[in-house]
Amino acid sequence: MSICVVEHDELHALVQRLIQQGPAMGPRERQQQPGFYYFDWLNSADELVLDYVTTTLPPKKAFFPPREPFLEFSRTDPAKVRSMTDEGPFVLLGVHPCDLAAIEQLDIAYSDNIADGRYLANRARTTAIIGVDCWPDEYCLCTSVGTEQARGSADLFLTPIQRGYLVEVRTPRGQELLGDSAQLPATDQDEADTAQFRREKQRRVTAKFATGVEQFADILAAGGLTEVWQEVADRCYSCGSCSLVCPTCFCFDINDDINLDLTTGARIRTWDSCQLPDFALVAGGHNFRGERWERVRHRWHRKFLYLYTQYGRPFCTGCGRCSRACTADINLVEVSNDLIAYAQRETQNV
Amino acid sequence: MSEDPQIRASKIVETYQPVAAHIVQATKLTDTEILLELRLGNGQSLGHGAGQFVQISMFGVGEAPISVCSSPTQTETFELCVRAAGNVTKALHRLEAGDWVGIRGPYGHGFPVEEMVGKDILIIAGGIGLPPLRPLINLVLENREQYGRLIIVYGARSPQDLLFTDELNLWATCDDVEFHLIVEEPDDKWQGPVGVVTVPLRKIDIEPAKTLVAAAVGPPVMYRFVAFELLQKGLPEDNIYFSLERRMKCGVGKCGHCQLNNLYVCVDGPIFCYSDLQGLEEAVEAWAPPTAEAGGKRREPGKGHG
Amino acid sequence: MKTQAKPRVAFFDFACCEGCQLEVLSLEEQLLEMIELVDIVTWREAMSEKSDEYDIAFCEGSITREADIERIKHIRETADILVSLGACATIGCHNALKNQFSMDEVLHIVYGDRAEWFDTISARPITAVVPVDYQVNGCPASLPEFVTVFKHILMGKEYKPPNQPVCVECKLKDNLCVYEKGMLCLGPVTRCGCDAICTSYGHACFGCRGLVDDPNLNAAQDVLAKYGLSVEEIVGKFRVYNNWPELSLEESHSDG
Amino acid sequence: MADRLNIKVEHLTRVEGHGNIVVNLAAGRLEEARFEIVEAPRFFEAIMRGRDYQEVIHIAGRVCGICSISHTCAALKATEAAFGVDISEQTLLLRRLAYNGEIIGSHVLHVYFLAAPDFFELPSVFPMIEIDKDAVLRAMRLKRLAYDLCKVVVGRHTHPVAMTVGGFSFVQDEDELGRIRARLVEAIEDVKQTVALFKSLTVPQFERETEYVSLKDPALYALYDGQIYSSEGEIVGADQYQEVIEEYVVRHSTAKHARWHRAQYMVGALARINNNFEQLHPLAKEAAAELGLTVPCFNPFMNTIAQIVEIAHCVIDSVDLIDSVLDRGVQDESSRVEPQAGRGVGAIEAPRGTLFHDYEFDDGGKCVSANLVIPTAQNLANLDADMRQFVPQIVSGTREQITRQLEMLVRAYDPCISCATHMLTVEFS
Ligand SMILES: Cc1cc2nc3c(=O)[nH]c(=O)nc-3n(C[C@H](O)[C@H](O)[C@H](O)COP(=O)(O)OP(=O)(O)OC[C@H]3O[C@@H](n4cnc5c(N)ncnc54)[C@H](O)[C@@H]3O)c2cc1C
Ligand code: SF4
Ligand code: SF4
Ligand code: SF4
Repeated sequence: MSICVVEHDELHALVQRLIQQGPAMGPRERQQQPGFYYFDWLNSADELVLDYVTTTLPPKKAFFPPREPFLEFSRTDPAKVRSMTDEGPFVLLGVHPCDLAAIEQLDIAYSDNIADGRYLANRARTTAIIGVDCWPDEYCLCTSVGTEQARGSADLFLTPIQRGYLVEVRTPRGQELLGDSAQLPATDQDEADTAQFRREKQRRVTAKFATGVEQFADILAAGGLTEVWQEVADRCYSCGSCSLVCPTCFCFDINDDINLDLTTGARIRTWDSCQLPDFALVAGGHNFRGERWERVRHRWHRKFLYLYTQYGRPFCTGCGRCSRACTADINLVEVSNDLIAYAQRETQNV
Repeated sequence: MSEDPQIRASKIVETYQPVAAHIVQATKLTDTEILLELRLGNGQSLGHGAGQFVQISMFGVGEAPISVCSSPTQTETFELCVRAAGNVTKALHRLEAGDWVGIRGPYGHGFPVEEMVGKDILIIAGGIGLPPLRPLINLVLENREQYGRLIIVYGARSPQDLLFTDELNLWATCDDVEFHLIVEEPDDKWQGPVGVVTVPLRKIDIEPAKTLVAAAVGPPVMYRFVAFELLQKGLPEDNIYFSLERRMKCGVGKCGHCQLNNLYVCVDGPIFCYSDLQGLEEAVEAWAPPTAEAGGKRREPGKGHG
Repeated sequence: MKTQAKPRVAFFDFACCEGCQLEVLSLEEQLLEMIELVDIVTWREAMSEKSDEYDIAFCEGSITREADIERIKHIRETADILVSLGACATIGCHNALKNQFSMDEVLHIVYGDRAEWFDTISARPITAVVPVDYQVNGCPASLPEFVTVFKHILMGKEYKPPNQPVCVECKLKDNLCVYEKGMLCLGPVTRCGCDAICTSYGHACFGCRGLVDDPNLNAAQDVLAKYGLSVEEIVGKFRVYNNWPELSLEESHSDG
Repeated sequence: MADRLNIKVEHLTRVEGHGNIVVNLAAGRLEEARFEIVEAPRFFEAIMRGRDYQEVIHIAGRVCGICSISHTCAALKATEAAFGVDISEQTLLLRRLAYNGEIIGSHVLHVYFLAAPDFFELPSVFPMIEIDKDAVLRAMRLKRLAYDLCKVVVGRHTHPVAMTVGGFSFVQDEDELGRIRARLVEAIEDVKQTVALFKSLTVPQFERETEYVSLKDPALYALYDGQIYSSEGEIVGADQYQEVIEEYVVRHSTAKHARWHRAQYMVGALARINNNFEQLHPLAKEAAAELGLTVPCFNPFMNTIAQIVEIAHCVIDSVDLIDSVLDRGVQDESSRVEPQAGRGVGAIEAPRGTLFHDYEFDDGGKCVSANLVIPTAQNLANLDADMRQFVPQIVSGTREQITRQLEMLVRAYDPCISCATHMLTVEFS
């Protein structure tokens, strides 16, 4: 890995070049609601915003679309059952450290055991990722899950400094991207600026877990927290927003959509959420997670216990989207700290 | 993912692309169950193990996980027994010989057949639980000398609901099969015992240490009654295997629907060893002994809402 | 399919704005494809022919007069498959709002001393009078759902209206939640299937597709109360559409 | 001439809502000729009582599925008048654009789908596919265009989404507006073809001198705004509607009837063209000339023709409106408003004629009283009068011929009965 400095105008030109070479997705400001951002395809470098507050949906939508027809079929002809072809390669720009960590985690989960070919094929189309460092807001909890410095899947990583951006070239592909952009050597001042940025970022994170993720997993594993789960469930709509916006959630549903000829159609995969009431309902009418509090518990368990145990890292990257999205103001950090406090009270009482 | 994207892409398999399979024969077993015999269109053998399942596609309707119910030694074709439960399964009931469907799989973790060698085998089937156990029964029957006793307990709602009646007759007349049949709602002609599977189960004498149990029993609540009986008999938890069902979409441990605590029914199951399920909160309904204690605690209602 | 005669389809309307039928008419090209599959034998709004023999009946509107009850029962008897089309037919919609007054009162409010010339009964959706086989929710009926239901009927499939809130579709479309703009929205408790059309156009959801099966009204009440709404106003908001079955928010409120 | 004739057409088809035609002739004398409205009333004014203004507007649009943009706009105008809110130039342009979309859609629906089958002696538009497929496809294209225009601007044709008090909750981007503009330009050819088709058809001859009522605006062909004008020569402010228009209940109708100078008057496309012919777009005037529509025109059957002229006007006007919006550049405007106590009247030319919404709010923005006056209701007395004069002229025909011609007359008015049964006056205490 090497570092260099790229000035603002030079980066702008680089982005413009990438957009001209092929599709590029990056954070944009919402036209109707300034101050809010979303990932979308870029028409020009002017649309890309690099100092943005976390987007509504994470960038995974680039290679794991919310609704993706993946197989076309004909009811009358087996030869016409075919995977739908993907479009070509694209690049992903302006990804925050938490989302870089999330992409890495999705890669792990989807490659594990029987790999998900569909996901991997789409992911392979993502030929480059440029990450960028950011300022937290009151929902961000990256320091609690150790993702504030994540670089995972990035080819280039940018940190804003006085002179422009300090660029970490993390892969050969990253070097290739830079091409003949003017790369200035990083001075001591540039490095000091960068270090300062990171310290300041760390300092500004206010939402924090009261324990480390390992102890938190132990607390969840020990159980006996039903009272807290029920208290949360009492306020929870079961609307699924929290998991639908989560960069590390990867549950989905598969359905067939037939055309009006009643013969041809497509099989479609759609994001799903374990918080929705019918998620575990089977044909006989039995619901394996029918109670709201069981679903709430499952969300925390999956993120901080099951997948944590399986992959050695929590499946939460601290982006805070779930808390932002919850219309019932159920806050990931607050609830987690309630659980921790409850467990600590219980152990003291024993 | 530092691998070259090109190399990466070339390794990718079409996880969700079914292959065509043709219906060789469709036989109505009961009002609600049909037996489909299928042959893969690519001429290959399915190559399944006892207890594994496939994802069957009725294009335009959807996919459903169905256990393969024919013996693993039957390789030309394979069989599925389908209960009409919803849209996909009802559509499967309309199939006739010559029609085609899509098949993915086989998937899942089947029965530990090597471990079973030399043991007494106790099979407990309730209703639609028989089809996933049938490959195992057939396997044991085909290699009868490798195993000890073969005890089969099969319970159905009524005599009309009995599946594979020809085979039942065969098992009943076989000297080396101990076969117990019971129904809940007898008709005029019924001469056998009346009740649920736990009734004959209670009366069976076994040698706990050398017996291996495989069970699949219809509605989820039945599991804990069966588990209770088996534990009463002193069976070690490691010797009990259950076939479980959950909602399932992908079949490959991705979609999240079939998750049971940290386990995925589709890849870690559907055949589970009882000891692996111990202590899992979400298995409590199936596994806790039927005492008021355990059952009552779980159903505690969330304050006025549920 | 080919050897069988095409199923015969009829459209009927009761008290409503007829917007649902109009939406169906606006399918145009798709409607032409549908006509390949079925024969439309009765559609008062679009054609003069009428037939009392049909297999599939799409019924729009609410039941508001004694005579309507007989009429819908007759349709139910005649049709193999009855579909309630839109909010009026499925959940009562605005029509049932008058039920909060006595019928004498509404007649007098409107027709004054000529009130006795007219008759009216408390309004109810078709689903409250006869069993229906399929439902299309929405005000107007959501067209994607109408087409889906149409295909389900022809393929002999059951259709269960999605038991998920509008928030799901809002999220899939990457909309900014209207709460982020400081506005109220009934999306979290309202059944989706509309492709989140209102929220996609920056508007709040008014709940036209009815409540999800097990809405957490307790949560809804807490959230709306945060915006300074009284219980009465909250009930009023829900009642813009959700009037059937009677909705009792007060009871379900455990002070939280 | 038939000596004794009773005609009753129950639940007239190819109109919006339920209505019956009743004609009784005894000993060669006309005893009765009337159009009964049997649509179930829906009591809108009663249910708006006590509701928040945003809910009132939402419900107001649901009065009628076919002209919900008109109802929504009328309700918005009334509410804005009550709150003293001014709308921006862009909002006005976009509302007028959505409005044109509704008029085009409604008129195309009526002209092609409801009225045209009469000219071909067909029961519906579906068999027309065999006779004149081009016409049917053209009709679908035009209607699709109208719906898409509404969709682009307000989200949906039936029950629009994006219009709020003071502005819009969503403003479409310039590319989309540009695309729909291009389609509007292409549609001019379809409009010309429509004119050519109807030029070849014979409109029944019948005349009765009529009072025409519509809005009037000194600067524009009045649709979205204007003062109330009668062809008898009087013009008054929209908020004075109750002083000039008298509504009354009749036994045979769940919709009220209305009068002004004469015992009855007519509203709608024909009334507008009679009153405001000069302000039509030149291309629309050309269409009128082609179709033989000259003012004054007292033949109610020509209402269908007047609608075609308005389609032409609205298509071209929409192109101009989009140009104005694009010239100014699309702005994101906040539409936050503070409710205040007051009363406001919103008058607008719905596809079927002048529509009034009248609300009073308290200082929290809750509705205290509501009154809606719907075009079709205003036309009912005039329609009855036309029928009474028309029946003796056609009575020599066969029963089928008489029935068909009466149905055509009623359809020419393009009655929207669902709407009409909601016009009610309420004073809440
Ligand atoms: C491992 C496994 C093996 C099975 N083996 C058999 C078998 O041998 N014979 C048999 O008749 N049935 C079997 N089932 C149950 C069968 O899969 C369901 O009855 C079927 O999926 C219902 O689908 P449907 O479309 O007919 O019903 P719908 O109610 O229309 O199904 C709706 C959706 O719910 C899901 N779903 C509903 N019920 C179940 C369920 N029990 N399990 C998983 N997903 C469900 C499906 O994803 C389906 O798309 C098995 C299930 C599993 C998980
Ligand atoms: S977003 Fe909030 S209300 Fe919705 S399911 Fe998640 S926790 Fe519950
Ligand atoms: S759980 Fe919440 S904070 Fe964690 S990654 Fe998911 S959305 Fe972000
Ligand atoms: S806008 Fe409404 S429907 Fe959409 S996410 Fe927010 S609360 Fe849910």
